[in-house]
Amino acid sequence: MSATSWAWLVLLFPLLGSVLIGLGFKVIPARAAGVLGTASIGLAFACGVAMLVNLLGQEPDARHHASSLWDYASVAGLDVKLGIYVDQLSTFMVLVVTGVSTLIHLYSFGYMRSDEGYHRFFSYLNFFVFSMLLLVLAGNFVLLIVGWAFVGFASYALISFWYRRETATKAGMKAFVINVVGDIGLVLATFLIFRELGTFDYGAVFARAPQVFSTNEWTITAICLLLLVGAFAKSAQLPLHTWLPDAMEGPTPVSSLIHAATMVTAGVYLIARTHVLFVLAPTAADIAAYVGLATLLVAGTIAIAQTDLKRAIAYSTMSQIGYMIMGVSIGAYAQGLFHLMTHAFFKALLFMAAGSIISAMANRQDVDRMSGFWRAMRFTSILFLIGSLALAAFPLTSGFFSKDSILAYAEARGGMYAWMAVGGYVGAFLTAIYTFRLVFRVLPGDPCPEAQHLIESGDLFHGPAINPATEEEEDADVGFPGAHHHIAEQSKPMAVAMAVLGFGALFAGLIQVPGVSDVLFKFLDPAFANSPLSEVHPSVGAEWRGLAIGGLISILGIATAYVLWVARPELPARFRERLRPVYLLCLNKWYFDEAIDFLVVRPALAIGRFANRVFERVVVDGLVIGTEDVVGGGGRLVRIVQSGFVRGYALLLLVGFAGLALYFLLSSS
Amino acid sequence: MEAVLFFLAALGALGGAVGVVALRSPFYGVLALIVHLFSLAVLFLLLAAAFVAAAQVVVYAGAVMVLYVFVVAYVGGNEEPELDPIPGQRFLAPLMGAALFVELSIAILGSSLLAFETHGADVNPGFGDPAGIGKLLLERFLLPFEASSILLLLAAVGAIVLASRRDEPVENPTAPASAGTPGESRPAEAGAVGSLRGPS
Amino acid sequence: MTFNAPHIDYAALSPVLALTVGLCVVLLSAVFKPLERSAPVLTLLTLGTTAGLLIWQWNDPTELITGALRLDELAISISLIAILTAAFAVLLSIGEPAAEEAGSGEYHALLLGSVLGMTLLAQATNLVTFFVAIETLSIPLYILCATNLRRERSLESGLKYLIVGSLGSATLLYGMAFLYGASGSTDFSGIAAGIAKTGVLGDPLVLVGIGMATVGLAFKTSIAPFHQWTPDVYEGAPSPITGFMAVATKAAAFAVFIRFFDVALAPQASEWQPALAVLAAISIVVGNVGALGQDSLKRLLGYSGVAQAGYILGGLVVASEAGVNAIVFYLAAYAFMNLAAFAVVVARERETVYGDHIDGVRGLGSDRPHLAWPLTISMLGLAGLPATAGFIGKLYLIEALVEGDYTWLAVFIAVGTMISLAYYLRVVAAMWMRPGGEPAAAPAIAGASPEADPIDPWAGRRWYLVAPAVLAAAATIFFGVIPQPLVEFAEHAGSSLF
Amino acid sequence: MINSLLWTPLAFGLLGLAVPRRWTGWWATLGAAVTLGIAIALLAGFDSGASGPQDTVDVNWIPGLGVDYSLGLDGLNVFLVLLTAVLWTAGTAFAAFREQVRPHLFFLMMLLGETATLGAFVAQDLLLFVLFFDLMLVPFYFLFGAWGSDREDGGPTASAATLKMIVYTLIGSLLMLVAAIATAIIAADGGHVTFSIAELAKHPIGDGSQRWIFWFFAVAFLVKMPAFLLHGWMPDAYRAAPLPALAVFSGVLAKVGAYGFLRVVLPLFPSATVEFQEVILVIALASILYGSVMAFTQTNVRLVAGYSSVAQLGFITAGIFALSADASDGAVLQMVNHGLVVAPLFVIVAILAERSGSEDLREMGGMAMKAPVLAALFLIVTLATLAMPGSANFVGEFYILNGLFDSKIVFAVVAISGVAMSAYYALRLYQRTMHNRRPEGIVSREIGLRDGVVLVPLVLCILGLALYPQLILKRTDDSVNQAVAAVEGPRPETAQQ
Amino acid sequence: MNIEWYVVLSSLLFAVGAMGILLRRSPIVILLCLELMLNAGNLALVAFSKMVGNQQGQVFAIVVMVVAACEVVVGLGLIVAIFRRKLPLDVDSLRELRG
Repeated sequence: MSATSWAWLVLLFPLLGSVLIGLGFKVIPARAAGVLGTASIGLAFACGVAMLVNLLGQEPDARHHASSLWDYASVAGLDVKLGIYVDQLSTFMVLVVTGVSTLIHLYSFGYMRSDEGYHRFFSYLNFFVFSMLLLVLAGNFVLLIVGWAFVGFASYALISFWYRRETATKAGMKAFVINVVGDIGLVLATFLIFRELGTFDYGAVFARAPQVFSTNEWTITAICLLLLVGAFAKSAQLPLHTWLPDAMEGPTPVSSLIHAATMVTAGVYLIARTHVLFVLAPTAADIAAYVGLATLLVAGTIAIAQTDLKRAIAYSTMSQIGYMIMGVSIGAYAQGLFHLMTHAFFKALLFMAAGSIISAMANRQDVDRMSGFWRAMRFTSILFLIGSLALAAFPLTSGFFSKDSILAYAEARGGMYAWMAVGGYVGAFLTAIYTFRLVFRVLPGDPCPEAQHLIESGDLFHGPAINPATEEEEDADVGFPGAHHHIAEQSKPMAVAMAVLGFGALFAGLIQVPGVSDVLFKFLDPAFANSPLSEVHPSVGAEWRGLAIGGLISILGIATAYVLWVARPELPARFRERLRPVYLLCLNKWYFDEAIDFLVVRPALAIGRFANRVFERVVVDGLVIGTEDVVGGGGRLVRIVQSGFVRGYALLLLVGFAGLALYFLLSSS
Repeated sequence: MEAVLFFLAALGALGGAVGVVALRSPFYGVLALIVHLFSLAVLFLLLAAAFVAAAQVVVYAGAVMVLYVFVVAYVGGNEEPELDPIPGQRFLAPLMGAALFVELSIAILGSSLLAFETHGADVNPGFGDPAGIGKLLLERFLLPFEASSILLLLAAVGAIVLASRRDEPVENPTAPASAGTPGESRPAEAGAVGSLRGPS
Repeated sequence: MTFNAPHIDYAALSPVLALTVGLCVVLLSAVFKPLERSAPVLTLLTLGTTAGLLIWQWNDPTELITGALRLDELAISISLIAILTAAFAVLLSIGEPAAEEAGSGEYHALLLGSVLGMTLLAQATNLVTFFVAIETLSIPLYILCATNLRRERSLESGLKYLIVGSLGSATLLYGMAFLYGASGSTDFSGIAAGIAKTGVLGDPLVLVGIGMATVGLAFKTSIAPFHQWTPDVYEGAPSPITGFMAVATKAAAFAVFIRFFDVALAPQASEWQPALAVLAAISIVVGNVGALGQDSLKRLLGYSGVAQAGYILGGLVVASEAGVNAIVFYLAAYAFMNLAAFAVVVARERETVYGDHIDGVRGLGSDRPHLAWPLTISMLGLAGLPATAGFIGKLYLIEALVEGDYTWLAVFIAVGTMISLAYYLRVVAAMWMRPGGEPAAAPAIAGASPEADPIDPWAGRRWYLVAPAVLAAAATIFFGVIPQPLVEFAEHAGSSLF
Repeated sequence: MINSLLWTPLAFGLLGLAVPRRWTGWWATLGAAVTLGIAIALLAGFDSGASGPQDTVDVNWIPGLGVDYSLGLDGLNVFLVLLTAVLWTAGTAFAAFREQVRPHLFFLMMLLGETATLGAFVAQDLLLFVLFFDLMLVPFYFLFGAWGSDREDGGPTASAATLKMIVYTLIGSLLMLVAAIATAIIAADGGHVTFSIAELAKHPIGDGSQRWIFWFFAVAFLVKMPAFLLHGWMPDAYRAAPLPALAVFSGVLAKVGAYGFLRVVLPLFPSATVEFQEVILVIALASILYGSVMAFTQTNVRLVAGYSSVAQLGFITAGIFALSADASDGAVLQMVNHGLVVAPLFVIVAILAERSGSEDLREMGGMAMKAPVLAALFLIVTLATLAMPGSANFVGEFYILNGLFDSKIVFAVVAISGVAMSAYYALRLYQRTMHNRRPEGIVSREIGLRDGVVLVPLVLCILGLALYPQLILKRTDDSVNQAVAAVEGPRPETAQQ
Repeated sequence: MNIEWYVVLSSLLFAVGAMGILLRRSPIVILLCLELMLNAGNLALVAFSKMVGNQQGQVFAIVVMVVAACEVVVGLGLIVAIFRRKLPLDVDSLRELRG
């Protein structure tokens, strides 16, 4: 079987799972639905592996194939087929997506067990995986847009999964609309591409682009910038990131799968996929890089100030993706994707652990209320620690290698890119600090009441159902947390999933150690061979120097965190006093929400209200009423003249006659 | 000679006409009309229309006017009140009359028809005598002639229908003794209907 | 002295003779009381015979009695319309209080007299005939309007009609005098020849004469601003008579309008066309806006009649064969649509206390569908909605107008039609979209005034009221879907003039 | 064949008068279903390769006036005919499931409406088109007026609102009548007058006449849609209308306007079309933006749908007046899509109103709780409404905007912002009704079988088209090319006459 | 005398009659004024018939007289009927029909 047919299977299974679970929600028992959902993704992963094997069996340069099922919409010069494109890049993405998804499905199998929307959840989740796979396998821009929008919808559906929560539905709406903005960018880019190249097909586009466009001409730059709009919206880069923190309204597995491991990295994939175009538009590429850099720094500062566990992690996600975006747009394609993979592992893990803790906290997410879980939940705490280490790029963890490979490349490319590397290291320092702030808050210390309750009674604390965002009572039938929550300690599937990911988070970096192993890059590089930037290679020495700096910084950061939150807990408060403006800035997420609300939402609604209250009444109805008045007035006049006085009639008759006679006299010769 | 006659007759006709319009009592109006008709007859004679003149005198001044007189006598020559209820009518009416006259005479005097300036075609003495007219009526205009007879018949029937004693309001079964004047009946009806009218 | 009687083609004259004879017979029936009840039957017989004879005469045009009449398809078709209308009026008059008032015999005799006037008018080709005919048409109508002697309004309408009508005919006469003076002839053809002469053409005398003739005819066809008698007389007159007047008078008057202007005054067409166009526009506007606030159905139909006359006049403005076809077609369609409406009005007038008030048809849709449908169809037809003869008629008119380069007038028709929807559909809405039911206050009103006619609770089911309504409505739909027969009918009329 | 398609509904409607009250609805549904069958048969026999109309009927109707009774199917109308048949079947069934007062009249009018609408689509004679175009209003006047609901808030009554609608829409169509006749006569130029669209298209009339005639037609069509500034009749009429009728009305009748542009205006008045392209595009954009803005501030469910249609029709118009084949392809596709979307939307509105006893968004919410199936169906419809990529609606808009992008890039960029807004108002509609807390007195009941059999097929149609929009595009393309041939690209020489 | 004079006179009479209709309110007098107008027409007819030298105008005039007589008869009948109906003989008071 060829790679493409495997790819079709990869697409088929999740879709099948989603549809089956969706349709059979009445007949299929809950457990079976979970099994079905997880199995379908597992199969997809298997097919992905088969695909990889198949590819490895071929020449490195021949490892790309296109295949299409039927004409989707092909008339009048447009040609849109239902086609896929398989190469190293898509294979790699497929593997990451399906792999992580499988584990997270497994985790959800336990975590969501007592939720009333169990079927719905798995149906959505499978649908998401399908969409994500469609996104990465799509063979032309139109299909890419389809997958792009599907994941957007899936994320919407899952964010507002607990749809009785106003906050959840609002967050969902926000995510969706911002994503649509991204879609529009993508669509416009596609239009422009078609206008210039006359095709939507990847192969054709990437083949023709270099001949058609000269470097940095406005069209190609415009195309790339529009693509970036899409990428930023999906990957929560400034200024289109505001939806991501709110997206944490969704169930934790969702946060871990969609808003950490896979979907949000779509932007990275997009830039990598269209690198040919970006190479032609260096300006756009640099802009992307700067935005990535800015995002990673800003997100870092915000993360330090957040007290909501999941949101804090969400901001860390933003900043990590900042690294990847920066990477792929300066040419460190393989490195960026490498980081994408490791990040998928440790961030998913981190969220899982966080979810487990939040369950123990009866759905409260405020880190200031947490402490002492090291004693209460050992397993969870260990994996939380592992995740944090990897995130903080602690030496020899996966994050350590991947992140620094990007920075090393930047350094190697030199010039301003070197300064980007510096920025990256600053970001790394921040990362270490906020990550371990969380760790030091949650794990050590005397158990908080919930943790205490867990230690003593061995089962979970049950508070009233409250909305973590607003701290207010939920109405009972919101579904979650249902009968009771689930933590890794008490649920095999969760534990297994976390363990596997923990392993990945620790050791996945080893497949790509400078001078030692070069598995990943060797596989990926041919896909980027057509980019001049892929020639740039930091020397092994340089890389190790970078690694050393990186390790140092991360340890330094962890130490700082230790000082601030364990050794001298009063310091943060004092800083808060001292640097109040800065603190507020970070606490309020640099006021992005407010800005957007002020610049976009309010005006739109104001216009709407104006149209509704004024324009519709005055102008539109005015047209009607005005006419009515004129005609009605005429009618009244006629009725007044119709006075009932026969002599009046006679008068009018003679007046008419006089008029007529006058006319005829005038027209007479 | 002819001119004198014309002016006298014209004065008479005009005077009669003005009298009809101006005199307050219908009875005098009728008398004024008779004057008018007679003077017209004279004019007809001047225009060599003997038969028409004769008919004028006989039919009009004779039969029709008598009819008028009878009716006036029957209904009584009630004088109409001074005040005109229609705003502006009093001023507009003379204006209209003047306008009509001006326009018509412009048309006439402005006309370039040569025959106007003449006494008209000089005609043989037989012109307009009963024989000629009768011949025309029985040959050329047979149909209008017959038709007008039917018209007369219809008018007579109509007069009978309208003026016959067949129904006095008091004999009207549906109307009780309180056969109110119509003036009060309409508001009642209108009011009733109005009250029944749905909101529309 | 010798006088040789003119040659008379009795075959061609037969319709007129039939009418005359019938008239006399009916009149005699009035004298012998026992026979009086048969007056309607006799009238219908007469009308039937006349119609038959007219159809028999459907052939090449023939001059009659030294150019007094011309029996051609135009005349025949118009006369047929008039006769049809009269027949309907006879049916609607069964049980009509006015007929009892006047005496059935006289009533029907007058009706026939008016029809006679119309047939003559339709054939008239001579000023004298023209004038006599138009009076023969009008005078019986003055009387008939007033025949419901118990109703003040009936009398009022009669008097108003008489006064304004006579004023109109006086003006007409004066205009005729001018034209006679200018052309030296009373025959239409003679006039045409006379005024076509150089020196006469465009002479103020001629033109003002035309102006006065226009006034007289515009009055009869109720063209604004000579329309003011229309609403009052329509409302005041007995409903069957109103129905008869609304259609037949218009038809006959338009027939002579066409003949007089397209034959006698053709040489001056370029002068009178714009004038007539303006008049048409005015009456379209006046009629339509005037009808807006009316609660009396008859009054509403009166104003709508003014507007419709405006539309029809458009066909005359273009002075073309197509225009005449359009007029004849529209008149036929208009006859059906109006008669359906009036039949329903008569029925409701007799069975409710509302008279012809629009409340009288409230909820008709559920109470009396067999009346509601005809009225609905007629309203939609008058509004010119598709699948009714009215639509085709408007189509015909507009096509004629556009061909004659009077597109702006066509636009006026369109705009007028839009306005007209507001009142036509108001009636429809009253029937289908309002709850029906008799008013509680009904007994209080009945007989309270000496004018109220007795109420006949079964009027809504009388065959002689329902049948005409249904037939007319059916015809309206039929000729809206299969117009070709009517179109050919109209085309014959047109071809006979040009 | 095409005759039976056209007259079957009316025939059933008239025969239905004889059917006992209880069965009228079903009889009518049967009629609509039979029509649907015929439509499908026609589509099956449709040869996408052949140029010009197929299974035509051509009879001299009024030779005296040059009016022919000529019908025919081509790529432009075949799917609109199918859409009509589908929606009417659904609408009639939906009505049949519910108790109707005076059912005989109701269903007669429904079916008369179908015949009229089908007539407007299949007419190949300009005047016949106008005739059916006007005739469509009559049944809906009765449906809206007599079965409509008067407003409690003192707004205009049903009959008043309906009157407004009729007068408003007839303004257009009567002027159109004049314009149509003028077209034929000017084209005939003294010769034999014909209204055959194909004939008229062969030799377009002079530019001067084209200008005003174009506007007479344009106004008629824009009012029907309705387009911005001419939509004054829409809010009241939509509030008043009975939902089954409204579903078909908004689903199909609005399209007739857009269809008219393609069928009549572009081929017959090419130079005027080119001349006024920007003006119409501006109106279209205004409709898109204004409709969207209104839609996301409305609280009445019907009006959200109503204004969203204004926006959608704006897209379609823009597509047609991009004057390029691909955009027009998209427009035709989008006509079908929008019909398929908006009709179920109104069905759902009816269902929701039954559950919440109100049509005000502010009084709804949380209805998904016990009604997952309903929620799912609604969700699909919503996504299609907001032209979710992957839905046929997206393909339609994609084609439209792509074509517009090629010809008038600025308009395209502005227009596309409507997409974002549509996302907002569509989702808002869904969330405010199905999600969030449930106010007191709102029952969350699963969709019943009777509504299911109406709704599910429609949703299946949406899904099917989403998978294979090519189905329509392929068959449409040729005819669209002919339609836009005169106006595409450089100003055609026919315009210089 | 020139024909003109007669015709002008007739037009004057016509105008006077018209004015009378506009001014007077007694139906009887209005009838009289109508007579005036018809007679004006007659005068014109006769004058023209003299002018063009054929008698058609005179015949016409005679027919007009008949017609006028008919109108008078009917008009007077109406007046009598109105009188019987005990309504005021004043055209201005007969205005139930209006608007």
